[in-house]
Amino acid sequence: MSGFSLDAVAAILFIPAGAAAILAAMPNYRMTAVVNVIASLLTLLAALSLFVTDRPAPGQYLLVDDLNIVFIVLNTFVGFTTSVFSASYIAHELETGRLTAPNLRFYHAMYQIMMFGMNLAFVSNNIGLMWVAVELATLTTVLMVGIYRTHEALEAAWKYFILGSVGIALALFGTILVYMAAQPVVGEGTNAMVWSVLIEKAAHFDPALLSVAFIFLLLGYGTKVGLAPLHAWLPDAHAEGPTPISAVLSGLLLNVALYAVLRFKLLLAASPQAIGPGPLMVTMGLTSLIFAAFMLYRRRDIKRLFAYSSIEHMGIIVFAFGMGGPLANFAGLLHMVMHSLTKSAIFFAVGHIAQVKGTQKISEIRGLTESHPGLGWALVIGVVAIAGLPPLGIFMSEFLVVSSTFARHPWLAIPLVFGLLIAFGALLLRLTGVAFGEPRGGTAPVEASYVPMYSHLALVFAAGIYLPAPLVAWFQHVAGILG
Amino acid sequence: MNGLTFDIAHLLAGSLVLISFMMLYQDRLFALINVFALHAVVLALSVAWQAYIQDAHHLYITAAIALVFKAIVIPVGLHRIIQRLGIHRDIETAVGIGLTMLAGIGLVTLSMVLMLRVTPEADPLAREDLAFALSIILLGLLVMVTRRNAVSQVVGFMSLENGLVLAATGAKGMPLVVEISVAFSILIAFIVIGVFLFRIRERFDSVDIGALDDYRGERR
Amino acid sequence: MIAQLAVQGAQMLSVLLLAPLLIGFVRKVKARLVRRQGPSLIQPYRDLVRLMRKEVVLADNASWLFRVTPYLIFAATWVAAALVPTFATGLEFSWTADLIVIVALLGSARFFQALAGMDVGTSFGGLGASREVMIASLAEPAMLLIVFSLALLAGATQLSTVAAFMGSPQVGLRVSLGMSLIAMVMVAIAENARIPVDNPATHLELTMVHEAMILEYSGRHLAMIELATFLKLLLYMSLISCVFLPWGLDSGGTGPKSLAIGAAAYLCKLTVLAILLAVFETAVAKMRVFRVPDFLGAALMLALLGTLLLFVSRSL
Amino acid sequence: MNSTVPLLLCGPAAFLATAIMAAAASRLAAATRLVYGATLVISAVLLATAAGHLAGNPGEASATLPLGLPWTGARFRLDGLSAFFLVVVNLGGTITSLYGLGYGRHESQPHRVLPFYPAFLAGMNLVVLANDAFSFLLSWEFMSLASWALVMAHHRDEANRRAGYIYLVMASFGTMALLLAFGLLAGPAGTYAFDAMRTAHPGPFAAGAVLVLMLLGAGSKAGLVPLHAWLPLAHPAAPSHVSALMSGIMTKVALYGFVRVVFDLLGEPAWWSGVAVLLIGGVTAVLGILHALMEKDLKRLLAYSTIENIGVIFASLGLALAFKANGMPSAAALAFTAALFHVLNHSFFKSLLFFGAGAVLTATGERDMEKLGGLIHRLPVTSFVFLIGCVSISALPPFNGFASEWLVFQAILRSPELPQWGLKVMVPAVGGMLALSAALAAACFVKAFGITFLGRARSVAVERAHEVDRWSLAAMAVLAAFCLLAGILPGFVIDSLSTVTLPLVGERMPVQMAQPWLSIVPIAESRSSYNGLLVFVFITISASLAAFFIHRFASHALRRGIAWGCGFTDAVPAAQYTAVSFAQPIRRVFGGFAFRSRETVKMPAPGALEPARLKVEMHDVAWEVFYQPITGAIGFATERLNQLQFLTIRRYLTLVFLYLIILLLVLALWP
Repeated sequence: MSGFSLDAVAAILFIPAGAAAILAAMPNYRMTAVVNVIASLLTLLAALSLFVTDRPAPGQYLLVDDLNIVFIVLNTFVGFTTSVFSASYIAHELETGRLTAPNLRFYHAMYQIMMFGMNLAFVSNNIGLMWVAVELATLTTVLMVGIYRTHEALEAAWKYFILGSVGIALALFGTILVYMAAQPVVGEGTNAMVWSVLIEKAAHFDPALLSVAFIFLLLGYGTKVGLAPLHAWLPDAHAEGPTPISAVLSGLLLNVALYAVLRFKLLLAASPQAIGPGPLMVTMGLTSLIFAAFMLYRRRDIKRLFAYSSIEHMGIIVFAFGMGGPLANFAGLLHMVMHSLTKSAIFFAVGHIAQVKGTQKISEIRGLTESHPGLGWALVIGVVAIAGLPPLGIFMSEFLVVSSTFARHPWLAIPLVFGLLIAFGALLLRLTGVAFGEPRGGTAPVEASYVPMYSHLALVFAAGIYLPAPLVAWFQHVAGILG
Repeated sequence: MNGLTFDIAHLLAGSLVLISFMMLYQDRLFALINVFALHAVVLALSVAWQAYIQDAHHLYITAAIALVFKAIVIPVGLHRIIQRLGIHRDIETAVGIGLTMLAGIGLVTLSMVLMLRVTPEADPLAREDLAFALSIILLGLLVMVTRRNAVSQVVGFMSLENGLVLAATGAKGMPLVVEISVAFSILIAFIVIGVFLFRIRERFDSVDIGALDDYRGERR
Repeated sequence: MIAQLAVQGAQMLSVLLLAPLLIGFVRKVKARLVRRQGPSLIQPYRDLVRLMRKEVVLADNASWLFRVTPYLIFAATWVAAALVPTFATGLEFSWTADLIVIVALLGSARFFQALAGMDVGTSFGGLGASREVMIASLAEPAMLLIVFSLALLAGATQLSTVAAFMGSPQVGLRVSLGMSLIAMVMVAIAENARIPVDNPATHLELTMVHEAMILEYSGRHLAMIELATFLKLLLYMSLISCVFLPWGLDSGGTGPKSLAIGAAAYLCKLTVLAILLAVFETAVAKMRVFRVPDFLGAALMLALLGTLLLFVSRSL
Repeated sequence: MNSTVPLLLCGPAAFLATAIMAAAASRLAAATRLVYGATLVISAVLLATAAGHLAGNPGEASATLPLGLPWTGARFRLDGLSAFFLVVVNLGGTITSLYGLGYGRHESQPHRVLPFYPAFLAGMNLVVLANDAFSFLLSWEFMSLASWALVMAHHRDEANRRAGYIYLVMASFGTMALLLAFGLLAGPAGTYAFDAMRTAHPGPFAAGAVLVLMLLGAGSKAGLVPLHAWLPLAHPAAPSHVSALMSGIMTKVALYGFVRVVFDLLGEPAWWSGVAVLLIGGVTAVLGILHALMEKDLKRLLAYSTIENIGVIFASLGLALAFKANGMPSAAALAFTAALFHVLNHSFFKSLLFFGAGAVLTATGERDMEKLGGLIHRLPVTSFVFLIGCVSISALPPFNGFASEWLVFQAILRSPELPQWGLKVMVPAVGGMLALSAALAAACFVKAFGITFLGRARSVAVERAHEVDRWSLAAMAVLAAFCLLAGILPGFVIDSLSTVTLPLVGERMPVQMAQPWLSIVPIAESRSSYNGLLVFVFITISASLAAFFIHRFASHALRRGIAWGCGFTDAVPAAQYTAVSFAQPIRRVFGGFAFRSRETVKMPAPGALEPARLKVEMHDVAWEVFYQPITGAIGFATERLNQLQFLTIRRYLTLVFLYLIILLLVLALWP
């Protein structure tokens, strides 16, 4: 009955959990960093093994299907690379004394708990369990955002926490409503919360209840996705937390929430009389895109800048999924993966840059390609990628989204293109300032960990010109599932 | 089911909504907290009643949690904090009381309209409960939105959680995991909020978020 | 074939020899109009020969371009003049270039003249050059528009064909043709630096355009340029005559008799035009340099109007 | 024959390999020679292959790689059009690399040029070869990206950074327009292969939309007014040989995109499409050259004149469209051939002129004409070839510029046969515009050559100048030779273009090489004919005859003396006419409407000692009308929205709350 046979899924869950326990107990912070990396690596391997091992039958609590494997593998991979990056980043933080050894114990333990929460959210087959997992992940990140204990950090964490917990409440109410809708059909008890059961019977649910439920879920999880106007926590949380956390927030946590939204979108799509989720998502997506695009112009803090660009891209992704159809869904999935990789790579670079320059103020960073070519060009490539220029992966997804949208609903494509151009202008403007010109700020050489960022960028580049056939088949299959 | 049980449940839920309105009306911290305690008590009663009529015994636990934590521990704790921070002064409500009340009435009607669209086949108790729960949640949000003071916002948040509990208990046979998680989230919420209040106390002299506003990230 | 070549050669030589005479004639008439005796008709030839004999005084920093230019100008103008039917159409080489090419050849002559004007680096040269190109920038499009309206009418830019068409009865009287004629006359005046656009006789630097450009030239170089200028006037006169007064033109290969007629007719046309020019020049005064654009703009408008009116008055 | 495309694809691959190698080894001393040598060889091979295909005319060849868009694959195809533009691109590439061998040595930061130069070439080649929307756009944007990197090569200069910024923003604007166009052509099913688009003909409305989008997309890259704003900034900012590539070649690639879609994929055009293209072309030509006339920066002047030539080409493309739409294939073939011929010619003389500007830059370190002058004594060879370039671009016989413009005029003269009155009347008017722009071009390049190379030196930098290296001179000499050859043997070019015109407009121009004396006859000898060769011969003969007679019979005496200064001797070089003063008469004529220019003279009172001052103010109308409002609007919007960054948590909560209420209301009102 319970899906807890000792298999890959269990490994994905238990490795982080166990690691968290160990890390919480370990005094030596150098060791903790190493353990952190190792644990993340093991999780990644376990996740990869999901492809080969036969999947457990969907239980009441756990489920592995084509949809979430994509998310899990992406999640664990970025989790791993981020842990590598964070090892070098944290070392520097210790030297500068911004963090202390106890902080680090806490930090690493939290890191693993967060990974646990996110993996759990992905594999859970029970909407209640999924909710719990998402909230667990959120709360851990809240604590980590506040870790520097500066005014700004505390304010950011506080904001994040208040808005987050409102989101929690709304999402929970939505979940309850879904249960209420399912209960008459499926019958009382846990079954009425089991995803795989719900999706089968969704057609017979009460449409009115489902509609209300979806609105609450969209707002609740949408808060985590960072869709405007629910985004307020996101920029500050990115800007004030430690950079690895910013990377994880943008690269992973947003995806977790997005995944939840997608699941419920499927549920709603299965019930014809309920309101169509598409228009809602398209509206929210466009709003976020255009809003974030304009907000990019006045940013002075480099991390906040890229946080807003995350909002922008989440907008695009939600828009794509809202459009639906094989092309748009394919594009949405691709865009999500590419964005996770690129954005985390950018944050890796930005983290080191902020460390060498000793500031996050854009106006105080100049001529990076000359003073720190490694970091500077990484940033250039990253921004070029995130701006959707070829030959990098995001170009392909934007190509598909825009062209397919214009062919179907021209009046939707115009604001989309408009937002993309506005955002492009802003990003390029900042990039020109930061990467070129007379070098300014600290020019000390940095012992950066180039491997994570450049491996991400290499992947993005490869995806831009060549997608291996099995991956494409997989994505197309998943796109088919998403309808 | 006989009408009486239904009426009692209905009565309790309705009184919860009423108490939410009282919260809206309060503009003093202590009074607000007391009203909230009352809110929690009534919630506990209604949960218990639900446990009785559904004879789902695990719901008694929820009722107990509600009674102990929300009706006693938290109010007391909040009293402490308020004294420690020395903010007995009035809550400067952002919006006028009258307007708030009007908005509240509007919210209640909205939630009624929404829930009454639900097909009557779903058992009426659940339906009414949901209607009330939704209005309580919205009112809780309204409290959070219309208060400037962090403590009162926390109170509003918790009344919102009460609405959730009401909804959850109204749902027949909803697995325990959810109530636990509700209680859990409230617990975590409270702890973390407490931690934050403490920290913020360290840094600033008041919990008034207005004080925080001076530290907005981009303003320099 | 040989006969054709002979005619062609005769044409080339004749324009070369006639050009100074034409100038002399115009001067003579002008002098007479103001009751002066005036120089003799062959004075221009004497001037040329005298210039040939004189030594060349070259500015210190004059470059090779400065010394090559006179020959280029002369050659371009001469070739252009040789391509315009004077007394006979359908000459051997008439198909090597059409009206557009002729205009362009004159353009290249002007191009190099302006460059030469700037070569020495005195302010006069630059002044002349800049004014010259300003005038040209209006005169050339006007000329091309005239070519358009003729070509649209005759369905060809080939001068022989145009002349034949204009000679044929099917032309009739047309508004647009009149406009083209007026425009072409105005362009011709501007191109040849005649009053009122420019005064060939002046040497007051601030008012001159053409003379300012060649201010630095002397001796044989100046002779070449002068000859080219004479040729240009002849060219425009024969152009006007062969397009708008296409009577008596020999249509090629029809024996010496018709050739003789053509030649006679040609001489008459030249005389008439020369007298008209002289009268006009004595009648009007030179205008300020910055009035010239208005003058040429009028020509441009007329030409454009003529082109557009073609479609309206096609039925006429 | 299918082996051609893979062979051609090896070229870009080799370019990219070179780029990677350059990125790795760019700090080495020998890197410059290696990279440019490699690109020289590669593009020469590509050139030979493409030329062979164009001459041999073996039809089409195509290949598909398992890259790019998964279910479409990266498709490549070689037909007449691609072959012709491959010739243009790689001819430019070859000669530019030759020039780079010398010029590159003066590069201060080779590691910012060498890696991107081959990438740029690769991008341009791929665009021309691509046969599906995705690979096309990918290569297109890659080309822009590489050229952007080259513009940013000297990034310490604020102006260059600004140029690069505007350039890339405009480029991606264009790409978005193209993207939308392809979206329309591909349809909801997403058939991105060109072959599929060719068969599926869009409705009239969609076709019109595609045309407009192509004008925006390709036009912004080619520099159509008013989308040209980036061009005069970006082209001069790059190192000169790259400027030559951008101005001479990349704009042509943009034209290729336009032709490929509008003439090939879009099917039968509507007659009004010709109107739009014609009009824009004419306006672009006139405004472009007027801007060029007002410039005193040599490279900017050249960039603006590029805009003019693009205008000419677009005008004749519009003519071809109009003819094609009205079922006049022979006339369409004439106009189309004229356009392509001008494409080739412009790539010749514009590269030549930019090389010359680069030579001047290396010799003197100056781009500002007001500081140059008298270079004809210092750089004899450069000045000579530059003169040839100027003559060619001014459309003077017997050089190539004239040949193509002559063809354009011939095409215009076919307009009476058009049925639509609008076109009947408009075509000659546009012809007038083109004539005007040609005359202004002559004026402009009299100024360019006269101020830069003639007269007396205006700065010490000029007195220290020396002739540039042999590589550069060789490159320029080759181009000058091409200018002359294409001018005196136009028939050869026209005939080799038949491969291109036949499939696209369904007709070709009559065979020219068969004509007696190698003259060209577009329609019939009785109508019009031109023989560049004979004109050239005549001019040479008569010039040398004259020279011979003079030296045989006239005096040889020659004396050097000081120039006549009207009695005022040894005037300082500053007394010469400057670029600005040279343009002043024309500014007074056209400046009023083109630049809203105003001149104010401050004349001191009689007897006062201070100098009189002339103040000229000019406006870039396009910039003020189209760009400033946009930037202003964005600024306003950001200012307003930026407030949302500074709200209190309560306000944010209010936002969430209101959003929730709105959604619930929507739901409540949901039917």
